[in-house]
Amino acid sequence: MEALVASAIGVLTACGVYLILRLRVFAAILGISLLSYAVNVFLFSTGRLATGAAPILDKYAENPVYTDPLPQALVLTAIVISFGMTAVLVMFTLGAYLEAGHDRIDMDEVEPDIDDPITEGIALDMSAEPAEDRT
Amino acid sequence: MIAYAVTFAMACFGIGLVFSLWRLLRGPTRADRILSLDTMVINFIAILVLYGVANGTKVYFEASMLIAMVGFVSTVAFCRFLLRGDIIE
Amino acid sequence: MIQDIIISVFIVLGGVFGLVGSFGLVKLQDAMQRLHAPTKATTLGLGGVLIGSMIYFALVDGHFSFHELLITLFLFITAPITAHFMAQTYLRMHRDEADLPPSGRPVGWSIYQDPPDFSADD
Amino acid sequence: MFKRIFPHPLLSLLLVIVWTMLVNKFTVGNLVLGVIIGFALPIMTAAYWPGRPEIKRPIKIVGYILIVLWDIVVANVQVALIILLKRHKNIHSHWIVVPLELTSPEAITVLAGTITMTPGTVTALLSADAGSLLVHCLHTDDPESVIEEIKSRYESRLKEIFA
Amino acid sequence: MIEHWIIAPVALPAIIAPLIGFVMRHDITVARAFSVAGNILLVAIAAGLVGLAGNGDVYVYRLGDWPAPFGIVLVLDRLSATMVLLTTVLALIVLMHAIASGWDKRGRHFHALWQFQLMGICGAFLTGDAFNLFVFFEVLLIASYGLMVHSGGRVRMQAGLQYLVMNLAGSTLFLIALGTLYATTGTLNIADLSLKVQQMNPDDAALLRVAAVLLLLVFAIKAAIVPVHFWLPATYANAPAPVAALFAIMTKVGAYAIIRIHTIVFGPGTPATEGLISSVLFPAALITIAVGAIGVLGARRLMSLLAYSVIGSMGTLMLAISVFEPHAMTAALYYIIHSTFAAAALFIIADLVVSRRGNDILRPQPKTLQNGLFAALFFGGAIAMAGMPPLSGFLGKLLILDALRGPWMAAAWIAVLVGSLITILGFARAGSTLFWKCEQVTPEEGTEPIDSTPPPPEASFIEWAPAGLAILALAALTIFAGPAVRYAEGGATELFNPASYIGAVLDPEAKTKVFGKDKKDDSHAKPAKDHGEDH
Amino acid sequence: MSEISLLPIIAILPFVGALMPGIVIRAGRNACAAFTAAPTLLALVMLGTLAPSVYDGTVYTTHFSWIPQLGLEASFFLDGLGLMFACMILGVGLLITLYARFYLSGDDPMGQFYTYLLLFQGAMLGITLSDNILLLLVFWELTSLSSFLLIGYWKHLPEGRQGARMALTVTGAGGLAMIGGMLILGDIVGSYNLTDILAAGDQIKASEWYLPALILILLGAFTKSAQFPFHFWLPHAMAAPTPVSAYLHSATMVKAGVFLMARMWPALAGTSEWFYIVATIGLITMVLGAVIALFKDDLKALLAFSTVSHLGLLTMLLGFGTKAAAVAAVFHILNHLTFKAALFMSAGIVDHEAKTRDIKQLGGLRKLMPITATIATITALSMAGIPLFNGFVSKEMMLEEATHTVWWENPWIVPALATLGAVFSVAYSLRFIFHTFDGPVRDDYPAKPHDPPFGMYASPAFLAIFVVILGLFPGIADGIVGMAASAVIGETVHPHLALWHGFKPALYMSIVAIVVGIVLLLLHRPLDAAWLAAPRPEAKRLFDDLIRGVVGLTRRVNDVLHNGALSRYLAIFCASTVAIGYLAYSGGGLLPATREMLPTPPLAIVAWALMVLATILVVVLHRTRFAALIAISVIGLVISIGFVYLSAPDLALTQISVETVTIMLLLLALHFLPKETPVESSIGKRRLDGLIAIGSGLGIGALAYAFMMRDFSSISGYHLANSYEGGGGTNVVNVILVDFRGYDTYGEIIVLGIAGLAIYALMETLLSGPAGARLRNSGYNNDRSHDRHPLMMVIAARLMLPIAGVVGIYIFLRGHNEPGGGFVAGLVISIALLIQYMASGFAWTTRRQRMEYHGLIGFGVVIAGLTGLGAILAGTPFLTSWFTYIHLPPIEEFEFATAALFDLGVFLCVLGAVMLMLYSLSRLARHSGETVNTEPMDYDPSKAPTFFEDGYRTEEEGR
Ligand code: NA
Ligand code: NA
Repeated sequence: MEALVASAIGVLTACGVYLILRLRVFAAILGISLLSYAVNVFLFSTGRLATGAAPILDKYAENPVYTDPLPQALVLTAIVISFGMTAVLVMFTLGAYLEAGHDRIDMDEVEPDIDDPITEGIALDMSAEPAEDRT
Repeated sequence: MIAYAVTFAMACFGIGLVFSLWRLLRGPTRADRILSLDTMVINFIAILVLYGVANGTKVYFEASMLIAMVGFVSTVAFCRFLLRGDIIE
Repeated sequence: MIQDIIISVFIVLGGVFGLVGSFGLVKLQDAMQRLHAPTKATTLGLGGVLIGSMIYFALVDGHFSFHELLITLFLFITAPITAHFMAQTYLRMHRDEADLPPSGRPVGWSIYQDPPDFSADD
Repeated sequence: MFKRIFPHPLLSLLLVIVWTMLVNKFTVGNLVLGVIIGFALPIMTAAYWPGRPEIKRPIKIVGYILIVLWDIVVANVQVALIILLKRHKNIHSHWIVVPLELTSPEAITVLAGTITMTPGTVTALLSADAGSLLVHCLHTDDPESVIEEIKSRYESRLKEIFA
Repeated sequence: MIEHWIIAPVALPAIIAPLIGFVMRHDITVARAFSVAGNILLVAIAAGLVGLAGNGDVYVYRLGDWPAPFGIVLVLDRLSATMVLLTTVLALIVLMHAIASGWDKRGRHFHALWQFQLMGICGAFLTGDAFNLFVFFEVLLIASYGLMVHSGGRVRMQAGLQYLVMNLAGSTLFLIALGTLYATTGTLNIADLSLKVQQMNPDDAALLRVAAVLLLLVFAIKAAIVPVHFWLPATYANAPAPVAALFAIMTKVGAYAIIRIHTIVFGPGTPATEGLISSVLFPAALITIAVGAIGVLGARRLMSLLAYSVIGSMGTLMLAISVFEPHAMTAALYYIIHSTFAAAALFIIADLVVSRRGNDILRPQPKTLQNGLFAALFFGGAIAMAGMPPLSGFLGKLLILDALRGPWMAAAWIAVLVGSLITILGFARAGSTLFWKCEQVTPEEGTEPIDSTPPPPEASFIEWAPAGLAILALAALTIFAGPAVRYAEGGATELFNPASYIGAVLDPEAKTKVFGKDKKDDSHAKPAKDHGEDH
Repeated sequence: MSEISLLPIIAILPFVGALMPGIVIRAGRNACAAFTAAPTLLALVMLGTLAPSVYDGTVYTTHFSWIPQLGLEASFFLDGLGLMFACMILGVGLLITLYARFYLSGDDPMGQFYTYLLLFQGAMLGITLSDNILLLLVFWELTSLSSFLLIGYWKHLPEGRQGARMALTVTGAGGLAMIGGMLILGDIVGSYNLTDILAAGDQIKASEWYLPALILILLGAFTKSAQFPFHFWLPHAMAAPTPVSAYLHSATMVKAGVFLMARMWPALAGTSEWFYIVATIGLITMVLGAVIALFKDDLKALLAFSTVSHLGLLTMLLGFGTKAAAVAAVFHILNHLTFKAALFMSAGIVDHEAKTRDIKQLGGLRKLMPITATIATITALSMAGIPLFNGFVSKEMMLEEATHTVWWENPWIVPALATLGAVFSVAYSLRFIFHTFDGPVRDDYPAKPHDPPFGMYASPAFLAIFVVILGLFPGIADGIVGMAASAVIGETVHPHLALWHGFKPALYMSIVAIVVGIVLLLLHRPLDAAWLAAPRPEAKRLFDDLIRGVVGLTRRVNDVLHNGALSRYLAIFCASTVAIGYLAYSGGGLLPATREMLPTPPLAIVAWALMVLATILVVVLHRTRFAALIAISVIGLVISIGFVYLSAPDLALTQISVETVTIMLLLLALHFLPKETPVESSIGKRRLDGLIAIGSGLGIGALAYAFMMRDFSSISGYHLANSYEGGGGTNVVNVILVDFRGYDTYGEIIVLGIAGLAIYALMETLLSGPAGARLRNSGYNNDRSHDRHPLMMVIAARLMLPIAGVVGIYIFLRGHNEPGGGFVAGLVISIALLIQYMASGFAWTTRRQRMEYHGLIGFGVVIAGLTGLGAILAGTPFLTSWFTYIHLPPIEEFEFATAALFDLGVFLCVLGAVMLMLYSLSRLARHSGETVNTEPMDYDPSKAPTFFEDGYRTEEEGR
């Protein structure tokens, strides 16, 4: 089981890292999501794995075994925080897209000699998903 | 006997997961992918319930219920996205 | 023993239906056909498992539990809606209204046509 | 006045039942709490449910549910057999159009849901004026009889239940 | 009772912020009044805390009344008290600028985010728990994201997005590091971590060492150390000016965390990580100085120039930290205070200038009103940042150079001194372009300001007073360098003798300095119930 | 007033005085000058009261603590050398103040000028009076800064700005080197006090750090005193107004280096290193400066190179390391001050009156401005080293010392070069006199020259008198030179300065210098032509090219390094994380695993495969974004199930509900964003990224595997043991969240609240800016479903909302003991509301909205906070929970815990934040110009007319 979990963390991380290195913000959002999955599982696994040992006290159980509750609490906090962050990220992505007219992650210009006025003629694509070929 | 039944049913739903996965990867339409996700949700709920039976515990009930609820919401949202583009309008 | 058998039967039947539903997802060739399999067979499969579980906890564990009923209720409310939406999605993306039988009404099917406007009458 | 306090009495009842099923334990405390919830939540959500579906014969609901449950079980076996045994070319799918006599949105929804939940048929679309249903039949050689069965077995009962 | 004030720097803004954000969000005047009043109150509280910690006592505040290491504790020592005071004073000055310049009106929720930002920073400084440090990092980060894109705009949005993504990656790494730390030690309390890490068998310390360097990297992102500094120039250069000025403290949060964690937990003499941190941090600091200095000289925009100067100052600071030695740490603590005010002063002044020039491109333009006043203020800020006398930058630099002896000396000195020279040159060129060349440019020759809006009228006293105040703070830091260094020395000594810190946090008997008691001998004991009764 | 406290007052007076000019300038230019002169005069008078005892050998010291930890003290001391320099600085300062009053035009901001002047004067004075080398460094750098301001005083002149920057660069660089040297010196001696250091000469010279310290300190001195090869800045500093040049380049700034060498003489001089570095550089500078000076046509440039030459002379003398040379140096310092300051001021007068300083445009001024000509002639003759003027005396002494000097076993090279320097010195001095003042009166001066008012020539005239007196009776300077030289050498000397030294080689050398000098002047025209034709490095161009090159390079570095490519920043971040992590890992050991692996059921492998394939699918499909989102959902689902399996039901609940809301947010955003994007990165970048990604994945996976296979002991045993008794709950995770670590949760909900606020604020900003305009102008295409608010969905939502509400309440109430809690409950309610929003749309639902989302967040945060503060009122720390069991018949006993109140805060905050986020995102879409619905569903058949075969009729009609 540990090997499965560890390899899952590895795959999530690798794919997440690959995606955050792409040039479009949405890929980065996907990457960040994968990374936060990875990190949540990683953090969770620091309490070591156990089955059938949920940390919910049961006075009827004989010799109850409970898994480490602390990492779970930490992961909960981490999940919530990364949710907030993702939400902000999504909004920033929209903001940058609406302002700049593209969703490239790299900046247009870092040290502009002249701060050009915003490029005109940005067409927003707010349509529904394009229909696939109708058969 | 129940243990065998549970194992059998788990295997069934596990294979069901594999089938759904195949549909997820294969597509070909986006509706198919949504459908496969929806099927996975149901398979997983079944597996959770079976797991509860296997362990004689009800700790997993809330999870099953919530998964059923959010599975619905995601499916609808995905569909609405494809249908209208804007899921809340 | 009998209760074990009953429980097992429900669970096994549930598994079978679940498997068949998912199998339909793979086997059926037409997207509209595929929609039938999981929305129903799998749901029924889950239903079987839930009933098995309910009996199990009632008879074997001694706690009668309605939780499974609750999940079933949930699924019964939601499954038709999801199926409906998936069908809509598939049709919008792959079928023109002309491919479908006429609605028999002055207006066509909802995803292709706006609803009749009676605002002038109100 | 009554409508303001109990905007949806049946919903209140349903919520009390749901609550009891959730806590899974019959105690006075839970019941009190359940009643409070069953009383409060419909009021809180009443704004989203303007108007109340008029239900003439609530008793008939039980009968309807039992019929549908039975149909689900029976017809599911048929679908399973179709999936398992029939080859693609032997599956004769059809689109059928079910003209509706029901006008209550709640009733239409229940009918459409019933059609979907009973195997072999899926409600795909409503007409834009909600006057007819487009139903997909997985396999039938007589579409007209399916329409007839839907109308007689479900719609007629629903017409009795809903005003 | 007095110990309850330790929670005030967190709790006060956490109450004020929602009130401003939700109750007063339609009335900017009331929001301003509340924000300023809250900030003044915070300064007073922070000053009290500095006094409290001044004699070397370590105060521990047990949140939820749970004993360490099981609950979360706040720890007030000289270092954390100083950082809180620094934060609040800085924030007050910058807040005055934000209000005087009207920046706070250019978007929504400025004051609420501002208060939350303060809460996050103070929380990060006060906490004695590693995971809680993460939480407050996130609080301060998310508030900073909001502030960063305050008032919007294309370049700012893009820069804000980059800032956000970079820090999200950093937060992810933070969790990985914390997870590894917990997985190897089984604890999260900093004092307890210190004990556990000291006992760690060096032959089994590979994972712990990874945790140590990953944490370092996380903090290095905040502190803008090469090679994870890349986010800073675009962020600082494009943030709203008051926010950039407040961000002067943000890099210090990273520095603080390195100081706290990598001295108390992984400090010198730890068998498992001996020499590891220095060997990574020292070369990074050297390169950071170079990158900062090069950036200053090569910058084409005033805001970028200031941003690079911040990087350079962080490099210098990190150089002092990286040797993990009390004298150098003393110097580092002094330099932290200095460089915070210097950066803030410069960003405020730059805002005064830029708002009147219409842009921040370093190119001659016709001179603006009050050229001389702004030139004088800029000169003050620049010499402070570049480390020229008479302001505290020079003293800070001397302190650091004086402390960096031994094998570090040659490389460190060359980096600091050459870096200073290049920085001085960069500032001189920029100042000359901004304030001197304009004397020769007539309006026709100059480039048209981008903003076609008429330039603002002459800055009133209230508008330039915050900039003056920041410079005055630097002057005070120069004149009272003796007491300041003594306080810093006390803080540094505490860091390298963590026994008192650890003792205060973990020893339940240390009642005189520790606030909060064990649950067990609690007078208001909770009813002891047979657990599971209501199952 | 006690003498001890006078020193710091003297040192601080100019700085205090620097505040005055800016204030009194409004009272007029005379007042301004007077108020500038006043502190100088006062300081001079104070110094005068101390002078007699210093003359008698008393050394005054005062001491103030500044940074004792560093060894930086505000210590001042006054000895002979300091007194001489201080008097020079203040005295010339007074003269310059007077001169500048008349020199500056009405357009020049005089207040600024005097402020800078006093700042500079204070810095110089500080250098001479410091008894602490760190303090000396402070003043040293201050001279660089204040001279930068003075040189750049005429901001409108590019030469002024460039000259100022050049001076700052060169002297600043030297100053920084000197910091290093001084710190080493302090390290060797163990003190930064000058008195200690001067007393520890032997220790210093014996130290292995002697040479580095010497070189670094000399770098400071040489740059400041414009020694070769750093001499080039000085002529360019001539762009400053003449009073500045006269002050900086005669008595003060450039003398600082010489002063420093003199000051450090006991500590550093006397070694062969000292000799070969200092004397050689001085010699080269002296000759080079003199040669160049001859070919300068600008009066001030000529004087500047002459200054370079004379500074070289002084440096050389100090470099000789002999007592006699030191005496000569001290005397020449004094002499140079007198004639050079006067010469600069004369040149300034010429410039001021004739409006040109170009020798080639001048000549014949003797008749037009006789007073100026007289002053200039006297002082220039002194500069030439002509007998009867003071320059002759000290130059004789220099030549005398040169004859005694053996350089690299060569006895004639120093005297020969010294003579050569003297030759050129004579030549350029005479050129200054003859080519400016002699010859016929011209008619093409840019302005008609005449002598200036008395105030303007008073200062140079005063100095010229000194030149003559000291030239005729050098003995009167015995005392002061002896006093200063004693301080330099460190032991008492009694020099006997005389006009006539007898027939010594120096005399012959002087004669040769004068004769050959005159010859050179006569040959000036051909020599000048040859000089101009000869290739020679143009220092200014080289420097400019260097700076331009460096700036260009830094720009390129900036552009390349910080090019705004976040993808690359992140790649570097990831790669360095992996590398540094591996570095740390490989440096420590790892003992063998201690845990058995858990069994792996086949279903787990299926789930694993599902997740891994979905993850890979995300990567493969990341350009077709919708499909990627579905794959993301699958991952979230598997992870939730995994959490359930691995005993973490709370995590599963949270994960799955957060997951859903996140997907909603992403779908809302995806609505605006491009649906698909092309392949943009090159194959190389993709490969490299892939490599980095695989490295990161392997690293993290291996890390996780390593610790999962090893046992550890955790503090969480305490939480398990105390959760029920101390926290009142059986769900330990929840008790940790709301009690043990409630403070974390407090922070966490605040993060969410801030997220809601930030998103809302950004939305408002966007809508009010250009983005909003663009949004309003953009339209939907019509290729989308016409089913906006489907009937079935609306009906389902009506049922789901209250049921989900019940579930939410249940999850909230059970949280303390069973999986659940405020957070999940908040999300459940949010999701239920979301269903409502999806069904009936934003506008319709919002109109019926009774909740104020801002208020919910605020209320939640405040409730949580107040719960925490309530504990303080009870005398316990923030967030201390309290619980009790309440029994209300017939209802069974139930628990009341403040932790539940806290959890309520969590619930409200989560609900508010999530809804505010969704609200903000969907409000953006509202602005796209769509109409909004006024009815909950597209078409309500029960309210509409019924359809009959002939059309629609109302129900009544139908019946
Ligand atoms: Na059906
Ligand atoms: Na429609």
